[in-house]
Amino acid sequence: MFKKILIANRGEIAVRVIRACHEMGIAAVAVYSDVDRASLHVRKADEAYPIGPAATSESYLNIQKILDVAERSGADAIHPGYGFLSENAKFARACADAGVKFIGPTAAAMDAMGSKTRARQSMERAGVPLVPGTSRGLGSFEQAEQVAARIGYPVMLKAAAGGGGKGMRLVQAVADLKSALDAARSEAERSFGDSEVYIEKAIVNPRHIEMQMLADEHGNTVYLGERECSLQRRHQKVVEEAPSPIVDPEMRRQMGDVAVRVAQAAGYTNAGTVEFLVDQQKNFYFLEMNTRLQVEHPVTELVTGLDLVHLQIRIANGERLPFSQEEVKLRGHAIECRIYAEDPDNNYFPSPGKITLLLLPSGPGIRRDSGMYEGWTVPMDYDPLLAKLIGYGTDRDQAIGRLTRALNEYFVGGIKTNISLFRRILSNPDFRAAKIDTGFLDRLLKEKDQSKDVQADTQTTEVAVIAAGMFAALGPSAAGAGERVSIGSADKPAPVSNWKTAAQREALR
Amino acid sequence: MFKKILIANRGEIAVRVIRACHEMGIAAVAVYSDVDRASLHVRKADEAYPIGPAATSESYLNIQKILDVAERSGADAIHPGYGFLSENAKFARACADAGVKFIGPTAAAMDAMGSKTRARQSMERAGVPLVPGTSRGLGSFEQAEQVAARIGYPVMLKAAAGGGGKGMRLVQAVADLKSALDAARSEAERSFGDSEVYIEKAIVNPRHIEMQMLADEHGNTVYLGERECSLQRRHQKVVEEAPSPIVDPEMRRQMGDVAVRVAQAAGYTNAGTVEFLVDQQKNFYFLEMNTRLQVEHPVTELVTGLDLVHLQIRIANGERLPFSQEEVKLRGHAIECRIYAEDPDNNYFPSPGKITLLLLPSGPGIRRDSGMYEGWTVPMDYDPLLAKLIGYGTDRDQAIGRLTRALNEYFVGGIKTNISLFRRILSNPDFRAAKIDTGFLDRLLKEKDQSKDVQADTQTTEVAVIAAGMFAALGPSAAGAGERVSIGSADKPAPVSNWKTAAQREALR
Amino acid sequence: MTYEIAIDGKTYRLDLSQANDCWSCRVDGREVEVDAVLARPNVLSLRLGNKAYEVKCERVGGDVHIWVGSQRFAAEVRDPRSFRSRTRAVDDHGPKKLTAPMPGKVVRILLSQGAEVEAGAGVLVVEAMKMQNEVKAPKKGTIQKILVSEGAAVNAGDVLAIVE
Amino acid sequence: MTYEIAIDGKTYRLDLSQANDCWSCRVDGREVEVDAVLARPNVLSLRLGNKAYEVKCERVGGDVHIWVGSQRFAAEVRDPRSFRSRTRAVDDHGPKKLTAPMPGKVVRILLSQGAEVEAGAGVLVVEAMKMQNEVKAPKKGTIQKILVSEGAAVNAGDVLAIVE
Repeated sequence: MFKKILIANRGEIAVRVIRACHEMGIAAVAVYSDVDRASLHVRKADEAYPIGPAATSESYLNIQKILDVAERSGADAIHPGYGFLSENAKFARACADAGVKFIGPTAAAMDAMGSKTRARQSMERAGVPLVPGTSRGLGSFEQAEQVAARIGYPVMLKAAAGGGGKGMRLVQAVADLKSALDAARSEAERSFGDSEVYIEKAIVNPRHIEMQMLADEHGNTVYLGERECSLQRRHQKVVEEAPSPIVDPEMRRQMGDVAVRVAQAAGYTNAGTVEFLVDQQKNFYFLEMNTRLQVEHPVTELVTGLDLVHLQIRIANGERLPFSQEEVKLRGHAIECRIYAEDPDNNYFPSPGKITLLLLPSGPGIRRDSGMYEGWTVPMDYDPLLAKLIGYGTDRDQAIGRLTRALNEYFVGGIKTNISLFRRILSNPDFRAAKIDTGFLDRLLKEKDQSKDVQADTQTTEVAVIAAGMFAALGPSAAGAGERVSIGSADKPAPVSNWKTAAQREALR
Repeated sequence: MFKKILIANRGEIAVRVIRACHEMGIAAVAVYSDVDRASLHVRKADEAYPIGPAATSESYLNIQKILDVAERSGADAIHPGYGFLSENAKFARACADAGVKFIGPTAAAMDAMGSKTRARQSMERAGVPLVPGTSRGLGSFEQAEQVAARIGYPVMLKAAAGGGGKGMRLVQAVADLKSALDAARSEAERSFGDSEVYIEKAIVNPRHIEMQMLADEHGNTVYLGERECSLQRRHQKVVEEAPSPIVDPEMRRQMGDVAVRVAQAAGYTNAGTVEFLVDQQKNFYFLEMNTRLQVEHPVTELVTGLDLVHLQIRIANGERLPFSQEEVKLRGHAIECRIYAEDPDNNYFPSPGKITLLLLPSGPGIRRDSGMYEGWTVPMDYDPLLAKLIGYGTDRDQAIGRLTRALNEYFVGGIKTNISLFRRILSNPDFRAAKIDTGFLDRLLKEKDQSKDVQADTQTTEVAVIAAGMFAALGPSAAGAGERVSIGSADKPAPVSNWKTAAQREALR
Repeated sequence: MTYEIAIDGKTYRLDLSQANDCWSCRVDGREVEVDAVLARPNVLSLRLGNKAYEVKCERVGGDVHIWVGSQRFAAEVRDPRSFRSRTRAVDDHGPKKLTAPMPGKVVRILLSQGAEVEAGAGVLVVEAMKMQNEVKAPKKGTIQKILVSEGAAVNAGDVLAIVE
Repeated sequence: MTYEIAIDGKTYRLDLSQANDCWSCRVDGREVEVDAVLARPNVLSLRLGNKAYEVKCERVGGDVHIWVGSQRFAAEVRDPRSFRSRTRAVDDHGPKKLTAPMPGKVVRILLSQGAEVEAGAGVLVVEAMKMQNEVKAPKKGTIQKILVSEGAAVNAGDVLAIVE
């Protein structure tokens, strides 16, 4: 087994991988940029190396600096987490050249999946169902016009090198095609340095469902069931769950078999995810393959009882998968909320800053994967993901109940977070009935937040009034805890009172 | 469904039950004694009622006060937790008389199981395997002598009304029998107001394995698999796990069938646990039935995927068990550590006091059920259980790895805890090989703690030295966080430095 | 102690007083039975009658937010005997300030000083956490002043420009 | 700043000094490259070379415990320029104090003032959390003084009796 693993990432996923290392008796090496010195992953690592300024190109995306740290620390493997260098074939190749094991697929498999058009071509050959469209970049506007006419509107234009919604355009009619094509091309060029754009039939109100894969280096490939990821905002997932409420065992087997074909066609090893679009008739179409651990991997871990990071490390270590497809058993239901530093009252724009108070949920069925702590200042330089809160239950209702309870316990003070959004989603009747698609969240956000119209009841407002006065009297430095600060007329006298201090300050005025 | 449940308990189990209520949309009513006003269960409840002074007889054990609160609050059910009134048939009866549902078995079932001798008699009739001995209280010393001679030494004397090791005596030879019998009787009289003592063959180095039961009010009884509870100190469980490493499916089925017979013979409803002693040949003998939720119920929840408190509430509400015996599937392995406020350097004596710093573990496979928070003063008046840390894994090794990792993350400052004991247990080769019995922990504690002999390595000591100086310079009020306090010569200058404050204070001297 | 506390557009008068180590509380003159324990700094466990509440206090800049459970209240606390916390005068006419909606970096300035601007038109772009946020003119007018330059780091609430 | 720090029976001299916002650190005169961030009050994230440590500080009564990861060190910190933290003189002869091993209640006093006592014999019983703890005589001698009465609440470290 590896003796030491370098984690080329930050935030909650770096902490997640460090934990896996420690659980397996492996030393964990952290890297950090200047603004991340106080980050949790540095605190939790066995070794930590500075790798430069906040800008990712000079730190977390800098291949040479990461490999230098690998050499200096004597790490024998690198876990890339997600994002950053995790899907960078050049990095995987550089690791191989440097003699350090990259915990992920081979560079060749990444290459095969990295370009959406090339992936489409090879999937077409492997007999994988694809959304009707071109598997090659569009040559001219005329070609785009012909293909769109053939497959029928609405169509979707997509950047071949794309991701995260960049370089994507939905086109409802031929009149809009030209300008959309130009816009998609220039956005693709700007975002990825590659203007290649292809065309697909747009699926109306699709679900986004993905299949988790594992493949060892001895030719064994299994699927671990699907995740429902239809709740998205700006093409970013917000809530994910496993299993999907609309997938039954037979559909799961069919999607799983296709996903295995996809992985095998790419010569895939380690953990990966095959994404599908599912239309309202439950037809599913291959979308793309993510050649890394997903943010939402915990929901799969909870319903399968497996640890994907442990398995990634074991596979990279050359071990065989310790179970067969038949031994994978799904049980219960899991839902993940991505807690972001975002301001719900300001269009969910990022809200970095100092966390002044942090109350943490725990208890039955609650998993918390977090990169934050009380007193930490969330830097403004990176993705605003603070933590993931995952609820598990015997069934979907219980998972929702537990998650709602835990969200009510969670308090992040000092910065804005999207915790209130999850309360809104989890209490929505359509969500509870599992009537969701990729447009669900945009529609929900366009509606007025009902909860804001509800006038707080008189007693709750009174509590707020009294507490506001008490906090003012206690002052910002109220450091005492667990002591009685005030007592109504009915009870016995309190032995100690923080109010004394307040009263003394008062007397001094 | 119930609208409002009163929780007649405190500490982690009160918080556990409040959470279940909230998950099910039920309001939770807390009760608290004078020293528990600042306790976590009061913070988390929807309503909270003071019930008197610290002494349990005047608060948590006072049936009339609890029922008064039930009436005043309009609670339609009472959850007793474990301990306190949970196995008190008189309380169950008083609840019934007051028209409030007691969430637990009927008073009659409690009575049947409350006396160990009466339970033995009814189990004998039901054909349940018992440790050889008497099923009635011993009349005379002569009778004791005869029975002991028949079943063979060593023998165990036990109080009929007993529990927690009180009124128990191990007798190795006839010469010790008289004094042991007198001592057991007077201890039983003192502890339980009942001097009845019976005799059993003492099983050498037994395992303590118990079977979790659920029975609804419609005659359906199921078992949810066993828990291995052999790790005990002073007859109190310290570490529990599920499943037991020595129980295979066939043995589980046999124990489960016996446990179902036990429960049915007692007309049992709701959650209960049948305890067995298991000898080295894996023969199992009925020990007693605990007519309540156990402290260690979370390990069963993790391996079955069920929520026992939800199910208790549903059963009390008159619902049918929502699954059959065949649908109960065990998966993975779970281990629980009971975190106590105890001083490992002072023979594990209680260590109440103020928690000045609390760092909490989380992440994959970790469940934390806790009644403590930073700033809380642990009262000296109750059981020292602070929290339970439960690790789940695909297999026992992974559960141990995750739990060890989480124990290393857990930090409780200001009071002493037994966290270091769990590190010692989990790293012990015999524990890792699952070679455990009820004498394991006493033997371990008699050994010298190897870890204390290991001289801290030079660098770690140097870190302690430097940190001690830094903390001294920062002073006890060091409130800044996330800021660089010192930089070695190699790195760039730090933008902000708390050391400035220290330097200023320094200059003022 | 007496406070004037404004919440949700309504102002309450709160009297907190002490006698024999017992505190009593009056809201708009009406006596309220209240029992409070400071569980941690900024966290009160409060009982009003027998209802239990976990109340959190968040001070962000000059704002005080009181969270009762998961419900947030923006509170303005005035101590009638002091001038410290008097409400700032609200001025709906004259020059308007454009403030940073979040901490971040000014990545683009779209209009220069003296330019005409429509209400809602973008004036500057602030970036944080890979997200760009256009700061828009609150009214039609002229850019009187740009107070930051491209590349500048700003905090939430910093004044970036003035339109009049 | 210079400190004398005693850990595990050994005393170290620690120099911490500042230059240009950079701090340097010398242990017994040897320069050590160290980088520290106060993550929270009483929690340091410390790098020594490239090794990373989470260090916690616990102050219980007069004692300072430093936890490096899960390893605990009892530290005594002396500031040579002040008299504040001088070690208390250790006196192995003469009267010995019996102190409470934990906060609790004195439930029984087993011996009265003036009684003879053997080393290890129980003198008082302190109870907390349903557990009773016998406080034993540290040496053979006479009970010079009992400082508490039955029923008294005591804190850990409180002197309960003196044997001489």
